[in-house]
Amino acid sequence: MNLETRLGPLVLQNPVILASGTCGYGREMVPFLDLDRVGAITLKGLSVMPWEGNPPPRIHETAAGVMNSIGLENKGFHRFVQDDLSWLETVHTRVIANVWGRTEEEYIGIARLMDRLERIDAVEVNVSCPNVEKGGESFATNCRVLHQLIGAIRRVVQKTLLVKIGPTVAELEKTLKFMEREGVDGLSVTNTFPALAVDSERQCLVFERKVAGLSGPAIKPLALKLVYDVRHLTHLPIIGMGGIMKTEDALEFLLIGASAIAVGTANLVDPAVALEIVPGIESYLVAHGMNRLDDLIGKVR
Amino acid sequence: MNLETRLGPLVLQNPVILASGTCGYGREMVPFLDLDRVGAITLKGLSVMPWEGNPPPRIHETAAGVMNSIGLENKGFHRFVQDDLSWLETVHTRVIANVWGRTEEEYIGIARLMDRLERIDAVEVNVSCPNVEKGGESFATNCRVLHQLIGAIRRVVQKTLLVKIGPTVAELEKTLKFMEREGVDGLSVTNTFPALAVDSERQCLVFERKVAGLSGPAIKPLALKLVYDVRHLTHLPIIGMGGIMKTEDALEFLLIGASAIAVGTANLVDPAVALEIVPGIESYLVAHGMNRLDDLIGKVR
Amino acid sequence: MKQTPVTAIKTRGGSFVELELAGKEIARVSRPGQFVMIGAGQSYDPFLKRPLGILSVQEDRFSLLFQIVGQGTKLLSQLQPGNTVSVLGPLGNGFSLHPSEAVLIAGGRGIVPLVFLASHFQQAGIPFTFFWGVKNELELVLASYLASFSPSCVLSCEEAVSGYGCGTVLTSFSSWEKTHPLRSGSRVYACGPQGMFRVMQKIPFFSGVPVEVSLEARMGCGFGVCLGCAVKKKEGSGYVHVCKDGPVFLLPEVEL
Amino acid sequence: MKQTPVTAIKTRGGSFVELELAGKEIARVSRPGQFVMIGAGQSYDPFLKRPLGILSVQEDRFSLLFQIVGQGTKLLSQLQPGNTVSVLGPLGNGFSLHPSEAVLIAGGRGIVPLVFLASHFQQAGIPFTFFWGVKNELELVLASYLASFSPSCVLSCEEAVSGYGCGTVLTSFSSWEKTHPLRSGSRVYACGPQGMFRVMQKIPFFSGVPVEVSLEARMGCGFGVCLGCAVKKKEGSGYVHVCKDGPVFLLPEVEL
Ligand SMILES: Cc1cc2nc3c(=O)[nH]c(=O)nc-3n(C[C@H](O)[C@H](O)[C@H](O)COP(=O)(O)OP(=O)(O)OC[C@H]3O[C@@H](n4cnc5c(N)ncnc54)[C@H](O)[C@@H]3O)c2cc1C
Ligand SMILES: Cc1cc2nc3c(=O)[nH]c(=O)nc-3n(C[C@H](O)[C@H](O)[C@H](O)COP(=O)(O)OP(=O)(O)OC[C@H]3O[C@@H](n4cnc5c(N)ncnc54)[C@H](O)[C@@H]3O)c2cc1C
Ligand SMILES: Cc1cc2nc3c(=O)[nH]c(=O)nc-3n(C[C@H](O)[C@H](O)[C@H](O)COP(=O)(O)O)c2cc1C
Ligand SMILES: Cc1cc2nc3c(=O)[nH]c(=O)nc-3n(C[C@H](O)[C@H](O)[C@H](O)COP(=O)(O)O)c2cc1C
Ligand code: FES
Ligand code: FES
Repeated sequence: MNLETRLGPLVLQNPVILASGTCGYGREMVPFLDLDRVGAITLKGLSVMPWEGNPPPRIHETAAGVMNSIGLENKGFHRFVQDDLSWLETVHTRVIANVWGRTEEEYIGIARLMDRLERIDAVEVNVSCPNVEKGGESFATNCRVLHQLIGAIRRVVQKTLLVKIGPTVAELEKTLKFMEREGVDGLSVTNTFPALAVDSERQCLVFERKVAGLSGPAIKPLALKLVYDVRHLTHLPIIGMGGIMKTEDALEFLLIGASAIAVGTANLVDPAVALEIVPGIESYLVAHGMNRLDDLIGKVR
Repeated sequence: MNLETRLGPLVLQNPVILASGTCGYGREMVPFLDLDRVGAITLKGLSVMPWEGNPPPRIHETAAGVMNSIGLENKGFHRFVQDDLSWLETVHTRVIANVWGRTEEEYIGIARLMDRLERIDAVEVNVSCPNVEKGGESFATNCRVLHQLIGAIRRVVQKTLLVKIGPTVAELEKTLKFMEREGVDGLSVTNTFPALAVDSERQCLVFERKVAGLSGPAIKPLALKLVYDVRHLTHLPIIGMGGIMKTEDALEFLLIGASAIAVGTANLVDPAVALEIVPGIESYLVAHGMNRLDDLIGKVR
Repeated sequence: MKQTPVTAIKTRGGSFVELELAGKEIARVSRPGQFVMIGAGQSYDPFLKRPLGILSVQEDRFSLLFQIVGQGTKLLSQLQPGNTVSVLGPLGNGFSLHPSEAVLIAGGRGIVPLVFLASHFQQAGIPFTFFWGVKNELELVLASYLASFSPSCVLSCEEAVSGYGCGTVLTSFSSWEKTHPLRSGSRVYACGPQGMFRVMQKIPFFSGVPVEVSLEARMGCGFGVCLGCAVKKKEGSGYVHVCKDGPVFLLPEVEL
Repeated sequence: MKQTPVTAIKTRGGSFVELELAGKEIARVSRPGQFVMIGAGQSYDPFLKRPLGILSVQEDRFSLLFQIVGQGTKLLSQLQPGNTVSVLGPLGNGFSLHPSEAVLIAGGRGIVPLVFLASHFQQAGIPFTFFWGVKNELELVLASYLASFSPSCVLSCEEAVSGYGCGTVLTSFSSWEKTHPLRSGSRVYACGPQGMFRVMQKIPFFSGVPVEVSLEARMGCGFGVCLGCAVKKKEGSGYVHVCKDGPVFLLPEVEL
């Protein structure tokens, strides 16, 4: 059975990826699953400098969902290289570096640094962070700023370049066309959904930053809609994600045209679940008389 | 204890409303709850002419949510008057008529008809329907069309006028300011979220119309965010809704500034739940030493 | 919402479960063909209640019989006496109860409302013949529900099983019908999979006699507010609603 | 994911439950101060697993002791022997195990990891004194867990209860400490509510001796990937993570 899939130049042995922020820098997952058997892992979002993230509480449960306000805490590029890189060289899975910055310059800086690391197979740009230079509004919500950012990053990244979008991307259609022209290799769809929670006992918002990102099964129907819309607006390959907990969920994304899928919040609850989904997809293909993953991808229009 | 609340000129004895499409024309609820004890009921969306709605399946369950593609099926104004009006005259609760049309003219037509019925206390305009004259795009997503529609309806409605918006309203801030100027009395926030489901066994989309509306607990964190955003953009009173299942959920919406709340999908599962929420809010006020609902509304900024 | 205690639960074969619930009111007013909406847990998974036909009523209890097919019925199958569930009902219309003679045609789990109906006919002294067909031997465990009607029953199994007619319930009905002319005022009552109803719509015999069918549909509420349970009307345009206008319809009314 | 069978479950008073689970591996490698993440059901409500400290280990089983405070612990309390749960662990670091002498200070359910630690000290022949304080009489049901250490235990209750020191665990410790100078190489181990730790940070005695505290925090994963369990560092900026860097920290390390 051929489970291989492609994201532009990047070939994955199977379409199951671990999503950024839910599998650390890979090593934390070792007690639970064999990293070499997933299609790829996506590292926790990294910036050039370490970033301490948001004050607690950072996690809040909702009905079939999780809200997080981690605030992109990370150890910074240099400590990542020190602590994790040589360990990552001992595994054979594909590694996608998720990167972000508070300014365009920071974005370009981290993208360039990652591009130079041999062990990194692709760079995934998280465009949903607040732009500190332009008043804190997210890069994703201002079309002009976003396009300039993506163009600039493409110029410094030789490796596979993925852009991770969410539900708040400005002028989706225009932005997708722009990314095609600039030579972006693929899209990760979707990041978390902006959401709010109120603590009625203490009469305050649950999160200090007010808004936090909703993920998990609650958002799956919304994520599927976004992937479906994006699929019909561009031919760029898509990593579909949002609430995938089991094989059937993954199949839904693949059927509507995602070339790969990522498991996020599900890893928190069951860090081995990706390794149930890989054979799950395989069994489905067998049961439906298909002999390659490509027969499945995009079968539902 | 004073649970009274106001939506512009409309005074409700308590803030718990039954949402449109989840309590029929009122009568269907009688076996389960005493309508006179809720703040108001909102009738299933009505148009001038009967409308047959979408082919089955019309309902699909998701994690902590329900997707529906009823397609606004309704018996039309005249059969409503024949079948239900005289019965509605026997109850004392406030009655909100939810209305829609496929053209601006149809909207104005139904709004005017409802405005003339003594038993109707307020008209709620559902602006999320496809505009058949303008290529089927939803009225809500085109700013100019939406503004013209609302202005025209305001001119024919003497009663309390509520506009029901959802997550896809075009240029939210501008539209809210426009509604203030036009003299809209209040907002219902939110309608369902556009979503997609795939049947992986049968390899097709679950719904013939592809996209369906997601409601229920899954959307509560997103609905709270929308209500919070709207609250900070306008002083118009808000009926908050989206995933309210129990008292604590209702309190979250009231705390961030909704003047009333509506129970929707929860009615399908437990049609008496509104009558648990009314005393639930009352107990909360007592426990927190408040003696009117107004002390609670908007306490969390 | 109000909770209803489970008074007994019995597994029937691998995939069927009979669930008995306390409920004086439901036991008192339910009529054959009606159903209840039942919730398996307090959690949101599954979110909606499930429609299940009423199998029988006792003094202050009533029974359901269901097949485990998904998450909802699985959770229901794990209930224990003493647990409680939330129930709405009885809902929907029922079968008409005063034919001069009746033919009952059930496929698989469609046996449920017809067992209730047959008990009524038995008590009321209305003559009836009960045809029941199953796909395979496994479903035959349900034959015990027909024991008390036994001389009036014709059982068939699509898989060859000794002692049972081989073929579908409709083939065994058709051969019976050739030698048993129905008297005037007779009615046919049917419950089973959609495929069975579709075949019935094509068999001329069923155009000549009133046929009441009990339909299934995905339901949101079960009591007429959500309009989720639409089934296309045969004549004209528009839909009927299984929970409110049904679940019992006349066979020619609905597009299947 | 792999399921772990429940081997025993006992209610302690109204709101505490001891849960024993099969698990050779966890029993073999767990150290006092470590915890497990445990999921109550296969459904999404609640969605996340819950962190619970390890109370004790036997040959091929281990025990947890928890207080019912919300939906997750409520569902756990309803488990029956034969049911299964999903468990990750043992997780986190543990207490240091080789002091010359130890003082254990537990508030309420903070007793859990310290009972495991005290058994270790008892076996290893390390002298210790176990201070345990509760808010009210109800929590005193847990006193049975201290029975085997009894001569070394000092119990107190904030509500007046005959036979118990009255006041907080810290008042009873403070009066004891005046007459019991600790030898060098001694360590203090504490687990309890945040308020208890905050008071300890202000009591000068605890600056003169190494104090290991076991913290609680809302957790997403429990194994270091989500960064949800952040607690502010005392010195400098940034956060430590309770699941990975803890749950055991030195008292001066963390901002409480
Ligand atoms: C009026 C009425 C009476 C019924 N009476 C009985 C009964 O007495 N005994 C019995 O075993 N079943 C009965 N059913 C069917 C029963 O409601 C479904 O089997 C049940 O809802 C499935 O729930 P689930 O969560 O286990 O399965 P799901 O996971 O929801 O679905 C599993 C499979 O069952 C199908 N299904 C789900 N819901 C329905 C439905 N409402 N109608 C038809 N197919 C459905 C799905 O398409 C899917 O293929 C009745 C249905 C109706 C509408
Ligand atoms: C390392 C660690 C070890 C623990 N060991 C034990 C133990 O041995 N015995 C025990 O009874 N409890 C222990 N706890 C606390 C336990 O995890 C929580 O009580 C539990 O998660 C509550 O879940 P719930 O669904 O019942 O309550 P929820 O509905 O989630 O919450 C109910 C209340 O508990 C608070 N709460 C929830 N989760 C936590 C948490 N992780 N930490 C602190 N407060 C929380 C909430 O703020 C809320 O006020 C431990 C926590 C940690 C982090
Ligand atoms: C705790 C947590 C941390 C996350 N951190 C990142 C991150 O650093 N960068 C990023 O692009 N996405 C991050 N995400 C988003 C996920 O990668 C994923 O896009 C999203 O959660 C939706 O998928 P899911 O529902 O399967 O989790 C994070 C999500 C969670 C829950
Ligand atoms: C079955 C169903 C039918 C609905 N019909 C209407 C309608 O006719 N008009 C309308 O404005 N909203 C309609 N809604 C939306 C609800 O009134 C409500 O805005 C939405 O479901 C969010 O609230 P909830 O999560 O509490 O259900 C419908 C919702 C459902 C589930
Ligand atoms: S199921 Fe809601 S109207 Fe029939
Ligand atoms: S709980 Fe996820 S990192 Fe600690």
